[in-house]
Amino acid sequence: MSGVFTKAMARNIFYGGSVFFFLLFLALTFDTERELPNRDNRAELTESAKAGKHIWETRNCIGCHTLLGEGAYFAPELGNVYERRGPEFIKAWIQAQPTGAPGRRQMPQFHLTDEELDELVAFFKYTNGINTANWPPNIEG
Amino acid sequence: MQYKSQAVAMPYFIAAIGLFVGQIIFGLIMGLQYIIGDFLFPAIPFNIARMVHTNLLIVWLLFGFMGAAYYMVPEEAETELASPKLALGLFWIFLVAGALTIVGYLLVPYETLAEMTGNNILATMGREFLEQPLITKVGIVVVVLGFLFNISLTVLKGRKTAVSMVLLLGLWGLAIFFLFSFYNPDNLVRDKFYWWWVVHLWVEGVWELIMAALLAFVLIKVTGVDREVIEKWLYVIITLALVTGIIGTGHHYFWIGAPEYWQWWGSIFSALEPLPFFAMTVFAFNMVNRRRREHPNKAAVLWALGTGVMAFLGAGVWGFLHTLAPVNYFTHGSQITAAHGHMAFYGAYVMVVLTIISYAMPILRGRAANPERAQVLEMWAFWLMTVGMVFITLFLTAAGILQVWLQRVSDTPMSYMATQDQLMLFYWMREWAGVMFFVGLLCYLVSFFVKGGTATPARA
Amino acid sequence: MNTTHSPAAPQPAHAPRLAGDLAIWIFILAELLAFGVFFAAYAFTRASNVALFDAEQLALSRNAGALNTVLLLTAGYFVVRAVQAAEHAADRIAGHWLAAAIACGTGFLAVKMFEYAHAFQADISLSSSPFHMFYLSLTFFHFMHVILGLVILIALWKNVRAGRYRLGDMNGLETGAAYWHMVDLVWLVLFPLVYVIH
Amino acid sequence: MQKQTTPDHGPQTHGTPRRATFQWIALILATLATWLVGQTGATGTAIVGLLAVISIWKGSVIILDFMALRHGPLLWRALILGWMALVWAVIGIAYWKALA
Repeated sequence: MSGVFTKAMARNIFYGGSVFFFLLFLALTFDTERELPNRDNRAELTESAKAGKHIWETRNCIGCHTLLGEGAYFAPELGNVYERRGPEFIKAWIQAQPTGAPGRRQMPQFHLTDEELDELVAFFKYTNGINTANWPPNIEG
Repeated sequence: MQYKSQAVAMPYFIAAIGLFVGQIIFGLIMGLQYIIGDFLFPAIPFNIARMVHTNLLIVWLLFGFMGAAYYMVPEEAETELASPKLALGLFWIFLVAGALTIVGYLLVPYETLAEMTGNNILATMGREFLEQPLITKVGIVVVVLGFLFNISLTVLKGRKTAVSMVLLLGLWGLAIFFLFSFYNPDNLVRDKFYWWWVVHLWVEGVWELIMAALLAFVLIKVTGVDREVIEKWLYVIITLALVTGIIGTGHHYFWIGAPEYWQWWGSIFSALEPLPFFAMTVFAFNMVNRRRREHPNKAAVLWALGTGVMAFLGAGVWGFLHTLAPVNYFTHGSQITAAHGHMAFYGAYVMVVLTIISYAMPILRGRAANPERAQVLEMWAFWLMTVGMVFITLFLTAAGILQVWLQRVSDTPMSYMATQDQLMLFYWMREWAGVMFFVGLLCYLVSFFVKGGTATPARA
Repeated sequence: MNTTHSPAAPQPAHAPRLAGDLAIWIFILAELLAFGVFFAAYAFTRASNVALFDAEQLALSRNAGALNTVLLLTAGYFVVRAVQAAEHAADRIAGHWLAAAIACGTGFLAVKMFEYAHAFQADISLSSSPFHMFYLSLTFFHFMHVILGLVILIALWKNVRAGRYRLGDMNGLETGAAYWHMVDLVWLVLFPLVYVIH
Repeated sequence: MQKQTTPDHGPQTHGTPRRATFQWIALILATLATWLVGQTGATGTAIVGLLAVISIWKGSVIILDFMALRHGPLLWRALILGWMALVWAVIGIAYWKALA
């Protein structure tokens, strides 16, 4: 095939193309930030829910569960657990762990106070209200 | 070895392999926990095992990248490393910090670890892959900056090749995007949105630059093909990688609360993400076919070709399988994701690091290539690990398809745990494939100690 | 894969020759693929929202779209004239043609900005409807390509004035020109598809 | 690296100014035709077919002459022309699906 192929041109295209697509990505990010208030349920992001997120993080819940589909795949999705199980069940469940049933997957006991349990539930209530484009496909997550 | 200071790469490679072994052991533990739920509970709960598994992976790949850079850059720049002492010092800091972090995960309850390490000052922990305590994160930044300083200075004072420029760019990008791990907004959607700036822009962005640079370097060395040819294809491939990969981030924004146009942007650009991997495979085979010398290190050539193929399969094909939004709607966060993650990480990053180790280690030990018998064993290790990983991926994919079917597609969806009970056969098969992988890894370790009479003397 | 020629082996006079660097052609192909998939996505999404797409398309300004087509085609023509002039070593004239092309490209951006200003006043955004999503995504993606194309044309203009290109050493100019024509080509599909066909 | 130079080629690669000017005028006229169709609001399979043909013809002028692929390697000419044909084929299928 007849033609020219130079390293200098390939390099220029690499730099130009990368900058171009990164700028495009930034533009879309800018629009996303503008649009998020309509979707991210920030109204329910209360102090209590924020504290709940902190509890979620410091117990490394993501190491077993998914949240909006991201995390580990060892235990159920919790983004919609508020709707699936309701606040009282969630609290009772966490307090009852581990089940100790032989051969079954075990969740550790985290010794959360009543207040902390309420905060965690507030966090789940908040995540449950995020507009996830109708994901998961059904209540089972 | 052309430059004395390249020797600092050796401890990095050894540490990488050591941590790799640890990663696989924890992988096997988790595989068993999937089946026998209370295995090792409460001593090592699943979430701790997983954290150790993934964090060890990240850390050993970083060791591998750094070792690769310390080995490659002096040779590319045709000058000694700016400061071998700094490189060695940072090695020990990184190793001790990494080991302490892992020990902390295993011995201290996570919430206590968080309190002890300043997570209440700046909360960054408890997010997938970014579980490291604040001080570890700061440590990573310090080590990487010191490393970049050292490497950049070396490049600046010497010859500037495309390979070293691309490598440097990838490593700087790695450092810059890691800074987003310190940003943890309360708003979960924004948290997740920018979390991907670390995770996706690493593995489907700047790490691909590192990977391509490593591969290009080894190909130049083992094939003897004109550097000019390899370097211009290097640029073309990484252009494709970033053109598709940057906007491809959108495939993570489908269901986390981000605007819905990401379903289109993400699907379209990530559908093109197999292109760079395909180009890389074609490129690797083409260069080897056009080789101008028979390099005595057959094992390194095998690893290089394997990287191309497995990266294409794992990142390209398995990524494409579930990247389109209508498919991902059902597969998001299922075992299919796990299948893709395993083969992509192995094919792209594990294998490229093993490629450079395979090429460089014999030279660091004073010979152009290992004795025949050692190479044969290393190739056995290649096949056992690679085939093992293919099976892990296939079984996880099967588990994922069944899971999606029972739990998401069905008119009468089963609960998560009830579904899991149906997948046990596949989880058993996955565990056995994992054992196969581990046997391959043991062969790999042994191959370093096999002696034989026919070692090829070093050329330089 | 290597396409380097030995100067000692001259090509026959009419051997096929790719005008522009192979690297840009690979890039062009990748870009065309991205646009192509985007067009297909538009067309099929429209197929399941025909009424909405037709109604909202009607609100677009076909005059602005057609004017922009003329501006892009004219810019493309000027770029061709610039390349032809450079082939004959008429650097000053080539520079003028390129300047004219840059002016047309800038005109395109101006028209597009008017269109966007109008759209934003009407509260049209990427999230306001599937049609608006595609309309803004496709045109904005293309808009950014025009900007990049203009940056390239400006670089070419400076080089041409410096007498950088000669017959037999036209790679830079032909490469930039090929990219500009790609931007043009994409618009030739985009305009009828998004503005006219209903 | 040896200096890479484009092999010698005649000025015919990029055609003559005269030819380019005629093509440009034709392209503008074709654009006016598309615009007119838009103004009348006419629609239907025949109209969409006409618009597709106009677009493909305009594209082929850009591809063959402006991009100089007429004198380029067959592979690249086929790839880019093929892209144009494929895109319109897909649009056609989608339009037909919308009618159904």
